[in-house]
Amino acid sequence: MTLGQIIALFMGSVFVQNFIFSRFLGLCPYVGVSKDTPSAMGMGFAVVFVMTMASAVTWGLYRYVLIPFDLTYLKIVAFILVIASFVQFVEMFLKKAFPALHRSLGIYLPLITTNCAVLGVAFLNITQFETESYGFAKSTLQGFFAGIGFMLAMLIMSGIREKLEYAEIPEAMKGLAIVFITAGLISIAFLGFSGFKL
Amino acid sequence: MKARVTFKGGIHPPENKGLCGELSIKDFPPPETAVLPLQQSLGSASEPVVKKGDKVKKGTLIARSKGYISSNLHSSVSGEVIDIRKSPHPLLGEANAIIIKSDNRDEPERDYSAEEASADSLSSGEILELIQNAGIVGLGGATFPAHVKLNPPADKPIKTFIINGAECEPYLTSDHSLMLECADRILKGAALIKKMLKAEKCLIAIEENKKDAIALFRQKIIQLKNAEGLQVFPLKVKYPQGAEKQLIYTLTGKEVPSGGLPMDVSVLVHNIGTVFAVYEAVFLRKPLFERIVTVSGKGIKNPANWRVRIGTTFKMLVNHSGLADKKIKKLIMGGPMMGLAQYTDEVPVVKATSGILVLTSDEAADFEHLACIRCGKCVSVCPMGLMPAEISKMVEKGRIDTAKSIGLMDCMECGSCNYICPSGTNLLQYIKLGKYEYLRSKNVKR
Amino acid sequence: MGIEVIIYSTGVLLVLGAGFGIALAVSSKFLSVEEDPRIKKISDILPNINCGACGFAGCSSYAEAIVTKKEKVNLCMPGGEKTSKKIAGLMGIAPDSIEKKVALIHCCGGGIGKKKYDYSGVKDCRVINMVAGGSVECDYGCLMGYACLRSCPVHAIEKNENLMPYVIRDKCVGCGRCVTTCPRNLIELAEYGKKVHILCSSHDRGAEVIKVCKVGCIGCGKCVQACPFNAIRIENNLAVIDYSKCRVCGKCVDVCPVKVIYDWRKDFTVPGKQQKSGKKNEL
Amino acid sequence: MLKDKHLTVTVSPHIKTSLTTERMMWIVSAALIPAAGAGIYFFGPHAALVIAVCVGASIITELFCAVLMKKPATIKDGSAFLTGLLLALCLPPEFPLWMCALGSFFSIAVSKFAFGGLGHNIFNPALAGRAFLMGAFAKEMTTWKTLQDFPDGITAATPLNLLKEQGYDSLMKVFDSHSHLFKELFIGRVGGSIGETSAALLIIGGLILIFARVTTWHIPVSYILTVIIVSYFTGGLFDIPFHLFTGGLMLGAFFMATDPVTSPITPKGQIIFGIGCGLFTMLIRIRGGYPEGVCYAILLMNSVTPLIERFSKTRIFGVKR
Amino acid sequence: MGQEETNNTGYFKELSKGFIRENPIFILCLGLCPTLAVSNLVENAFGMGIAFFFVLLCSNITISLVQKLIPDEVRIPCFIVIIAAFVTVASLLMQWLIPDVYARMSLYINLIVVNCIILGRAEAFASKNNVFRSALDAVGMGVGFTASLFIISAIREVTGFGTFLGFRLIPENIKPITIMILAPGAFFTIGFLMALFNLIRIKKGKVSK
Repeated sequence: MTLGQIIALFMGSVFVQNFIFSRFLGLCPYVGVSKDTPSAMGMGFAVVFVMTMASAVTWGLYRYVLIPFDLTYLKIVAFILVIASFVQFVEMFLKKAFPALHRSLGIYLPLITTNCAVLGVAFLNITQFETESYGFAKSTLQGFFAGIGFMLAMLIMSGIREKLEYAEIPEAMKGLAIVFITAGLISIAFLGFSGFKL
Repeated sequence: MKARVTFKGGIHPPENKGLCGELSIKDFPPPETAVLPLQQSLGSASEPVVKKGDKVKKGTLIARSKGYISSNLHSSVSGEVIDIRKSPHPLLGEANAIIIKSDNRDEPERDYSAEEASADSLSSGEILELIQNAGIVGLGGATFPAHVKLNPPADKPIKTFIINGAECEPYLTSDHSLMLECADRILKGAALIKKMLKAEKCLIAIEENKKDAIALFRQKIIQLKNAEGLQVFPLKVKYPQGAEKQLIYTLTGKEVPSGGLPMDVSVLVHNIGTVFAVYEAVFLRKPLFERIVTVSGKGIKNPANWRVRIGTTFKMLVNHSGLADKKIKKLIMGGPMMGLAQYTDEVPVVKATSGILVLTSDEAADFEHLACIRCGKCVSVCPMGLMPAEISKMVEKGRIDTAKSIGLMDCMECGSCNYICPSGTNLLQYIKLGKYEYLRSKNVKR
Repeated sequence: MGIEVIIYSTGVLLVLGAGFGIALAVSSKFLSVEEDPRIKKISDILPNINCGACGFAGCSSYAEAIVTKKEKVNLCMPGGEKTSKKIAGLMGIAPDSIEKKVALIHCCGGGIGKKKYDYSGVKDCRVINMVAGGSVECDYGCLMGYACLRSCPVHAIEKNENLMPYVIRDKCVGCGRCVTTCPRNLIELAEYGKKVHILCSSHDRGAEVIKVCKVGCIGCGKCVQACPFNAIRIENNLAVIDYSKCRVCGKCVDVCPVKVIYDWRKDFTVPGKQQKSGKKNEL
Repeated sequence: MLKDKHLTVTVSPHIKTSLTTERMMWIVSAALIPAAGAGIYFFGPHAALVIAVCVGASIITELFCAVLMKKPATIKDGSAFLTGLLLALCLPPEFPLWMCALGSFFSIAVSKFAFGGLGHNIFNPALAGRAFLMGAFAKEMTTWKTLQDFPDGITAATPLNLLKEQGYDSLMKVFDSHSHLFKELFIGRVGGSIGETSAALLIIGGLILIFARVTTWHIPVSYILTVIIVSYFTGGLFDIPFHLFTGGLMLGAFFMATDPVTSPITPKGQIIFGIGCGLFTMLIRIRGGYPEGVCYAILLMNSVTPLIERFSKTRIFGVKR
Repeated sequence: MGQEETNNTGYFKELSKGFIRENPIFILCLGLCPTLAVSNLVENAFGMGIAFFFVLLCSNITISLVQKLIPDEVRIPCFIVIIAAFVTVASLLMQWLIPDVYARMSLYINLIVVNCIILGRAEAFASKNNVFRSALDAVGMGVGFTASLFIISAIREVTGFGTFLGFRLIPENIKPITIMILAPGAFFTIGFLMALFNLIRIKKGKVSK
């Protein structure tokens, strides 16, 4: 892969087709864990890691198991299994190595299992690269960049939400309503990236 | 480390120093009844040594210091102690005070006009004792007992002694007039303190808007025989130029560490009035019972600088100066930036009173409080490099610990942020509230 | 679709499942962390309003302290007896009983007492108290800056028609935040059952009190005489009820000449209500 | 006698500056008047209508929201007026009026009052309104008006549009020479939004803001410098004045990015903010799907303002780094 | 969650709670990803709703049937496998029945497998209750979800395209607000609908006080 392609992939996954603001993937943890910046950062790193690894693992699974045996219709079951086990592993690792982080992420770590962003990137890899070559590097990078985009969105939102704690938001708007309005406004700003010539 | 042009931040409020006109000091007649609050300095209140019915003279010790940080108190009139009771206090609202009825003879305890010849040969200890006996406190407004400040621990030697003649508060001209009138004596006091501290340098810092005082001091220093290390330092006109930490930074380039004292960077700062009081205490053996007070503001008909006895009520001064025919809003002790608003004119002049201002409603306008628009002006004017808007917001929401972590306790309450805020937010009030809550929570935890 | 598809798919899934299962089992051996499941259960029981009345940073840290440090189970004021019983049951120990406590504001005159000066600035009594010793003539009176009202996590303090703050007794959870907030220390936690209270904190002499406030204790001592249980004493010009002796008979209420003794059973939900003050004087 | 007077007691300080929020808002509005006037002069009466409708709709929405939220109506602080004016200035001169009103409504109600009103909004209301209209009515937002007294054969496109869609040659065909192009750009006799065209007047307005101490130099200077540097490295010397004077850059740098509410509070943060705006503007202009990137760049930086603030705290006096 | 108390409540309550009281989208705030992604057209929303309904119902029933057999430690992976199987079935069915709708949103159909609502109901309800109650719960939740999806998509389609299920509602000469069918429109719609729900709740709370 050339550097240009990598940059194009980066821009595409992080800005143009941001998982949160244009694909609506992984919204549950997004609204759940973005209350303060440190845990948003932790969750972001976890997602980046899981997404990258999930992309790599599912690539292998799809390319060398499901396609040869003509079992592509089993992809949902197979992928979710792989990812679930993988997240379980990450969770155990965090609990052991960074207990403080694990505590602050709390109930949201298991949510990575059911984070549609992780499964979504695996499916996207298949569909996006179906026509071209379904390469290992490309899909892994896509997973990695998509994770970065997710983390960026989390960080932006956490910063804003920390600030909103001091704002006089109308009673009815409090809670998730204002989070969604904010997300809408950020996604308007991200519209600026649409139509990028890469 | 070198001297700087100025410190970061600061504001330029309208000076209004010209209100006072010529800068001569007039003597204010001794009051009929002197109200002398026992609490005149930081720390604990002094203990009365007279009782009801005792006869006292001008300069008689009437209350002795109690504890390490405390100061003596002397009668400012001759007459009879008629009561020791709670009465209005300009700083505390209400506090115990010794009330002395004057017999109109104004008899001094001893003759305070002749200079003691032996003053030059006194030892440091003797000088300190004289200062302590005279009940001298920091006259800039902080009222820290001078003998404590002039006696730094042995491991913190003082290299630079700074005399603060900045008088950056608008309206006030009491230090200015004192400098013009008593330059010789101030220099004598300065030389004495410098010798006592074994300081290498003694810098007299004066704001550039007092050109006559700068010229006068320069001229006097040239005339002086042993003027080694004595130097006049003109300062940029800016508030709060007279704040201790900012002054030290401007003059020496050193930053007093957060939570530290000037002696941590081998510097000692004293107000010009304090230096003069030290001169009087050591050379004239005169205790501190009078001081220069600016009576000004647009609500005053004839603003002037008065030499006033401690214990004179504000009412007498204000009535004597006459009230202008305007809508009067506030009575303030001190300058308009850091002074304290008074609820009654029955309060007496205390050692901390550098000025009495009567402000009209167009000078002291409060305006409608709007939401903070995060313009960042408070950040750029804060001389301590804080973010006042953020701190006050956090205090408002009860996050005292977060506020502490971004510098709540470093604030020196100069009020620059409050002055500059276009939204009319009372930033300083929230910061004060935060400090109060923080100290309180610390006490609770203990 | 033939039989081989089913065999393939089952086989693939089995292999995958078994592979990951083994990997997980192995790693869980290496990465296992012991954690007491009771901590989570206890923090589920606790009310999770994080008021801090228990003395811990929040409900979850209190839960942790109960399990790891064998902390007492009756420290949660908002949860009350029900919670402490539940936790005790979970921990397998006998619950200590706790008496429900509610906040009580020992002043009913702030709205009626005289003003010392016009205050302008942040409307918070903690700030007002710093300015020339407070804005009301009475040194022991409520400044009506409503810091207590804002500090209450359950919104149990409201303003009455004299603009005095008062506690809604049934809403109050007894966390004690207002107690530490009040700059003049006018609030204390009193047992819910003791329903007669003296609502004044002034230690000034009677004559001075009358000068500044219509509803201030003048220390006349009538209540002391009226009390059949010797539960009231005059302490530094202020009548004080000894709650351990008080039987809530209510005899002191009627004799008080300045009406600072209140009986909550007589529908005095709003202290100062019967004082018809002409104008509302908010700060 | 002082006793008879009503003394007010407050915590110090007792004096305040005369530069209030209200006055700041009106100074900004006044500084925009020349540019708005130029827009009306160049584009005709419909531009004046657009401005009037935007301002009017903004004020009405503000009133409506204030009543709905039971807050005191804050019309006289000028923020609603300013938002309306700014929004109008970045709309095309022939823009349908009902869409103007809708955009104003969005600006005030959604991007300002939903967050609690003045001082609490995260995004610049005027820009959020513009971006909303851009997303909603892309066609109308890019229909530009032909200037009456313009050299013949002019299309109705802005110079940036021309460059993006038809390339450098056609741009040069319209304006014979660089110097002619720059002159027209500077004076403002080119197609574009109402208030964006006249770079000269906008610079004058911006300087007024800085000298009146309504805003500081940090954001405009760092923004413009970044644009200069990036355009030099991507296009050479010719590109510098072109990128500076086309589109909404001057309006954005002096009036939009400096919006105090949505930009960082610390000087260091403001410089980072300006640099970010410059980078995103150039990125979108050169590579993006839209010819103009100022609006989106500022909105993007608005969204990361809290993060910038988090990492650009001031140094406390006496505390060593 | 207080599920131990549900045994005493009536069946109708079980069914109706998903409509408003525990509306999965507006109150529980679950399963937002597909809600936002496919709600630009009412047609898509219906497709999604039906697929979702099918999977939820089947998996709830299956899980409540086999709950006794599954050891506690591995229940989540088991649930996921069960759900994944039904999602596969649904996706294959849709591919066969309505291929054009499926083509537009195949990704989100596949992602039903990780939808928080389904897993949440499996975990919180179906694994603790009997088959009938679980089915009722699934029907309630499914209807609630589909109805919410329908409301959102109706708002977005009418404002964004000017049509409803393909029929033109708003005359051609009034330009539709295109942004409503883009990503920001989805966020705004759900944000304001949540605010509306909050408002109703606040109003109700005030009345009862």
